[in-house]
Amino acid sequence: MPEMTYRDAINLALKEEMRRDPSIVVLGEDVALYEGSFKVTRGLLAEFGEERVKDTPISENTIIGVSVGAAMGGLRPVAELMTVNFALLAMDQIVNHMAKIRSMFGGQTYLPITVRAPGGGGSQLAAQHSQSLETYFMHCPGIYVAMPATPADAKGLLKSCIRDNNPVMFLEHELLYNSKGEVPEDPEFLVPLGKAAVMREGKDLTIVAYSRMSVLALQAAAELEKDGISCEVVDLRTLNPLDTETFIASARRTGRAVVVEECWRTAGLGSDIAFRIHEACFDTLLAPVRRVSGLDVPMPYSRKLEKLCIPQVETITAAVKEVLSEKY
Amino acid sequence: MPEMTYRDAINLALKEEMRRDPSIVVLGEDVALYEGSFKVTRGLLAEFGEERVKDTPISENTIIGVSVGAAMGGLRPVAELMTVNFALLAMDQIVNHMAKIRSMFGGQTYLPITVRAPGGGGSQLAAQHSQSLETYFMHCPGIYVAMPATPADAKGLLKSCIRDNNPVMFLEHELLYNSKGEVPEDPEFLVPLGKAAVMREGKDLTIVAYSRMSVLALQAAAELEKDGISCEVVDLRTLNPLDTETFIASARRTGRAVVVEECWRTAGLGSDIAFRIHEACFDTLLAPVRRVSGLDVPMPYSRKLEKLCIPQVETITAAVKEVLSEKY
Amino acid sequence: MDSKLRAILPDQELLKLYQQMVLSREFEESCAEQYTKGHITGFLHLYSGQEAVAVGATAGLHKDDYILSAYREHAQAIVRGADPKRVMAELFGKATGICKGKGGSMHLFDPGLSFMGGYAIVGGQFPIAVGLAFAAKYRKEDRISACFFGDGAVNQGTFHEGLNWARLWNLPVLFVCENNFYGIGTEVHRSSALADIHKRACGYDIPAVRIDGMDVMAVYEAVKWGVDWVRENSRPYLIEAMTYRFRGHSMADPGKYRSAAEVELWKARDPIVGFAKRLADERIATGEQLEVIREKAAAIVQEAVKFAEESPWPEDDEVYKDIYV
Amino acid sequence: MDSKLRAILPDQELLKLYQQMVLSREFEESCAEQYTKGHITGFLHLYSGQEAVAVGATAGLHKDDYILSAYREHAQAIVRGADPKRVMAELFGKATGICKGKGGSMHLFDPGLSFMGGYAIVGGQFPIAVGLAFAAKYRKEDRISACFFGDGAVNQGTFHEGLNWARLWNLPVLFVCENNFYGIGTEVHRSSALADIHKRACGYDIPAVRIDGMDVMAVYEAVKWGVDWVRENSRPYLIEAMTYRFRGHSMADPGKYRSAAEVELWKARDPIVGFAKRLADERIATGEQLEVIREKAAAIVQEAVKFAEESPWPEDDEVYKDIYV
Ligand SMILES: Cc1ncc(C[n+]2csc(CCOP(=O)(O)OP(=O)(O)O)c2C)c(N)n1
Ligand SMILES: Cc1ncc(C[n+]2csc(CCOP(=O)(O)OP(=O)(O)O)c2C)c(N)n1
Ligand SMILES: [Mg+2]
Ligand SMILES: [Mg+2]
Repeated sequence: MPEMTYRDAINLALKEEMRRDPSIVVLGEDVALYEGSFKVTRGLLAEFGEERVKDTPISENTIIGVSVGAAMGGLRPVAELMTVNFALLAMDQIVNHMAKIRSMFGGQTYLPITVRAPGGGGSQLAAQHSQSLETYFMHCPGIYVAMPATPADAKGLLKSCIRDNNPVMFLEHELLYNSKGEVPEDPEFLVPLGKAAVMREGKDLTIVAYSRMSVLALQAAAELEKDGISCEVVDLRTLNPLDTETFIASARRTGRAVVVEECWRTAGLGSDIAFRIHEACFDTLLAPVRRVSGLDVPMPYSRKLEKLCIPQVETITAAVKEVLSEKY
Repeated sequence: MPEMTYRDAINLALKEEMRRDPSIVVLGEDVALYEGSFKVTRGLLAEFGEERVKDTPISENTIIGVSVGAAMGGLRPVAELMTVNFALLAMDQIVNHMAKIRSMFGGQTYLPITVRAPGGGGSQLAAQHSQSLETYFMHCPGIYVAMPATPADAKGLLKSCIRDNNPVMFLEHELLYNSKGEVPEDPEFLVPLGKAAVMREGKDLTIVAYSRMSVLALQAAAELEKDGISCEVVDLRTLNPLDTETFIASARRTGRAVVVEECWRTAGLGSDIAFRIHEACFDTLLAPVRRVSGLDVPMPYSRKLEKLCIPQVETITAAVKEVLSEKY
Repeated sequence: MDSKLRAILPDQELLKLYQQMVLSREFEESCAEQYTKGHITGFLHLYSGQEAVAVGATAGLHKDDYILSAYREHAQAIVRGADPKRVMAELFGKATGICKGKGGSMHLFDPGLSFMGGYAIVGGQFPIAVGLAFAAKYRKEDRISACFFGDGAVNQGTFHEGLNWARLWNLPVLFVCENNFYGIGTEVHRSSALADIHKRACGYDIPAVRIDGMDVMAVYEAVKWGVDWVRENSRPYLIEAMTYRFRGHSMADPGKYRSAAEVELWKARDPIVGFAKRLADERIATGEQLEVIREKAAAIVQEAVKFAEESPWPEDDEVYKDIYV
Repeated sequence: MDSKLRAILPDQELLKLYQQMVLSREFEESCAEQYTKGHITGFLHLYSGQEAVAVGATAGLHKDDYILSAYREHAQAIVRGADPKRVMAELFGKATGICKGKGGSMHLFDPGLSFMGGYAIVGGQFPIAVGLAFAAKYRKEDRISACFFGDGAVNQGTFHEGLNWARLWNLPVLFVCENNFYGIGTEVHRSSALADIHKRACGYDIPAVRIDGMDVMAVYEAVKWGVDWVRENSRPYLIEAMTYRFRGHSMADPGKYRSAAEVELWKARDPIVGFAKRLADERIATGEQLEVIREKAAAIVQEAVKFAEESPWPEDDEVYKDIYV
């Protein structure tokens, strides 16, 4: 299998799907001529032309709304929000429209839309450009949410999202774009929505994470192994549909769990994951589930402060050790 | 103490505060001449004039943005979003601006804004008009969230919100407007932000709820008493600041808890409440915390279906009985 | 405006316009009654008074042209061909409703009729209409997208973004503003800096016109012209139809912000009465013939109510259906 | 434009404008260097080439008039009076920064100077500027609100909503579009149906003018006139200043979407070089005197870098401060 970056894996998925299905169009701010702010859409304009690869005005709500209309009209739009922070300008079309149109119209239409949006913190982009908004999308019924952690999953999941007939928020992590991994060449390689991945098996404790946090969790697990601690790492891959079964089974086996989320802690999605473990493993848990989360603060610019706000490998290892030290 | 409706209690709070402080202005769609879509701002235009009570265009994002600017410029805006569903058009100004401006500018300004918004389901208003979006606001650091359940709290909390120097989302429940209760006349009667209310004491189980769900929880507790079940009902009153102490103390005492939320279940704020109980009462809980939540569906119009989507008194009593029946 | 009706359309077509306006009115007035009885719940926004716009415009559009509207859209749907029975059943929340009872009054939808929905978020339909036009153009279909909206809706960002986008991409969108002078209780000059809505199109290089929205023939002719122009040029066009709602904003609104004199003035311009007079004056139909049309319309509406009453409620398990594919 | 400089402003004021443009340029070019060294991180958007706008406009505004801008706002802040040392420290993320290192390059703010912020959400500043103008009017303060934005920002809904609102409430807002022809890599005619931004004001009954944004005196005079007009009439006004950024959109952008010829053409119109020539031609300053000004500016910037380098990082507990009052 060839190695490629997360960025290139997404790029390849886009190209493969566009080659396969002429009803796919890509639209967004600077996605065509400029080839994307993070260069994810490189080569698309050249290969598919301006009919199918379309620069848009800076009008996020309308980017989503046009995608909704285009989907109802028979296309498969893949919209890029330059970053997920700008999804806040489009919440009306995402939550009030994209997520509801199918059901409020009695199932008479469907919206095969993929909305790609990079996000996450760690690049000193300050409060308005460093958000992790996945809880907002996971909380909203009617849209799926995918958050790949590896290049292979990025490719396989994006292809599944594009082929799926439901609207999906496909959330990429800005700090993963340059990460590398093996990616299957088969153009029919797909990663199904709703299936978590056990990235690493272990017996002492289960770490549940997603996106970049899964990468950190793996690193933490490797660190912990040196201390003789064996962690299982479950990467959720999609937040909706959520593969509850896999992480519950794991937590049942290990008896202890740490949930890692990059988003704000209060009412963050990690509390739902933790709650499900509590609910399903009440009789077998050896210690309370612990959450490692982003701090409840607007992200400060200064790199010194920013680092404190985002879970780090050391935050995870410390949490794991604490959970393991608890005796009830 | 005089009895009055939740609507009138809010109206009175607005009038008392406006009389007290000339820097308070009220703005929103149809709040002046029409006296509010739910008639909450009745009499304001007549008493305070069009300088202070202002109808706006249907431009929700700008309603919040203008409030942000006005607050920076020395006013105390009280903005009404006609319903909380329209907050989705204003998420950019709420989350990217109102919540972040103070911290991203290093504390050099503050935003004494109160955003009033009615919400909740139960009136057959269908998918786009029946949402309970409190999780979105609770999840966002930098804004407070108040959700009163009773007329007295509605008055006392709103006055505290208006006097507070932080931006607050004050979320009213449409089905509570006509509910009645005793309300202190004292114009200095304030309910502090961040203090939950034990609405009813009990020893078998703790129900944690907010807004209309607290009212249902009280009714459920009364029903359950007939079966000899003694429930403590904790009304959160504000979701941020969150009075974790009160409900934890209660759950520690009773050993069992049910959390009731009207919002969607997946990644709903109730999971955070439940998680906090799990975390703090791991050694004393007799059964897993149970959540009673809105269904994970866009609200259907038909009253027959709608009823299934919103927690009812019977859903709560059933959940309580189930938790009490569990043996570990 | 002054040309003879027969010079514009054959008798049968003219009578069809009349029939559609009357049916719309009968339907809406019956809804009011059913709401009072508690059979229809939620928000109910009636179209009485504005019939000339939906009827004239639908006649001017091609059958496959997309139509999108807001929450005051019963007439739009019925005139397009939706079965009044299934529309009424929808308003009752019954399983036989046009959206299985899931949408209600504000969310009618019938893709078979290219009726692409009623939307309850003011301004929500703008980008969706633009997207449908884009899809049509991309797929080289001979259809345009007609987007109806109110005078209050033009101050939403989506109006601006949608107009700019439609012109930038040169998409076939016909924007139709139903200016009834009020957004709930706020008069148009109290919400718009420039109350002449059609003039707002200037900022996007989109041609626009203001027309009499109480005259079904004026609407028909303007829309027909607009539809041809949009088709030929594959570019957006905007029509502002001046009209009036005879009732409050919704059933909950007593409408006190309008003077009785103002309402009377407009009621004197009732589009149905005016058109009936012209039809009689130009001897296209006698008063009796028109009354027969009205009676038949009333019967259709009665039948619709009966159908809705007798229809079953949705099954409980519908709650989880139709969300994901 | 052709009138003699001295007829417009006294020598000292003219030289101050020159000094401010040069200081801005020196500051920005130094930022580029510090970014390359890794001292400045995150997004860095430089203003080189556009100096005439900030400098001319600030000179035309009254001292207490509010200024709001986007993320390309270093020069706006410094010209308004912000200490270059504290601005540079902010960019370094140091505790001595103008926002304690919490805002960074895109979020400078100094209420003491009525500099009400750099905003990183395109279009985010429109409603805030309107709200500040409302507060000023409500409190009967003699100040207006000046809102700077780019050509790309005009397609956000907030532009439309803000203009409508400002005119509807008759608020003293001066909208200043810095049209540098590009929003990142997208040329203005590829994002705007009507690329003449000032013409978009027609839809709101707001007067507007297009000016040469490479000529500091043209900007000064137009803004001064606009400020007077806005004050007198308590109504919004819009100025479109045609300008150009000499660098890429941000430090991450090599700017390949612009031809070398195009960039050269604009560099030949460098606002600093042009103004220097006029100052010399009209014998307001000699070349040597101007060079002294440049050297002093460079020294100020060097000092700022030194200050930033030597400043302490914020304490860890700052993370939880300044969120709530
Ligand atoms: C985004 C949003 N804001 C506010 C409302 C509440 N609302 C419903 S209808 C309406 C007035 C709309 O007026 P107009 O566009 O003129 O349409 P009309 O009712 O006159 O047909 C308002 C403010 C809404 N439904 N959606
Ligand atoms: C809401 C939002 N969408 C997209 C972006 C990404 N973005 C940053 S700057 C920019 C271009 C803005 O262009 P313009 O307004 O012309 O300003 P300029 O950079 O030319 O000064 C874009 C799209 C953003 N910051 N905010
Ligand atoms: Mg109207
Ligand atoms: Mg620009």
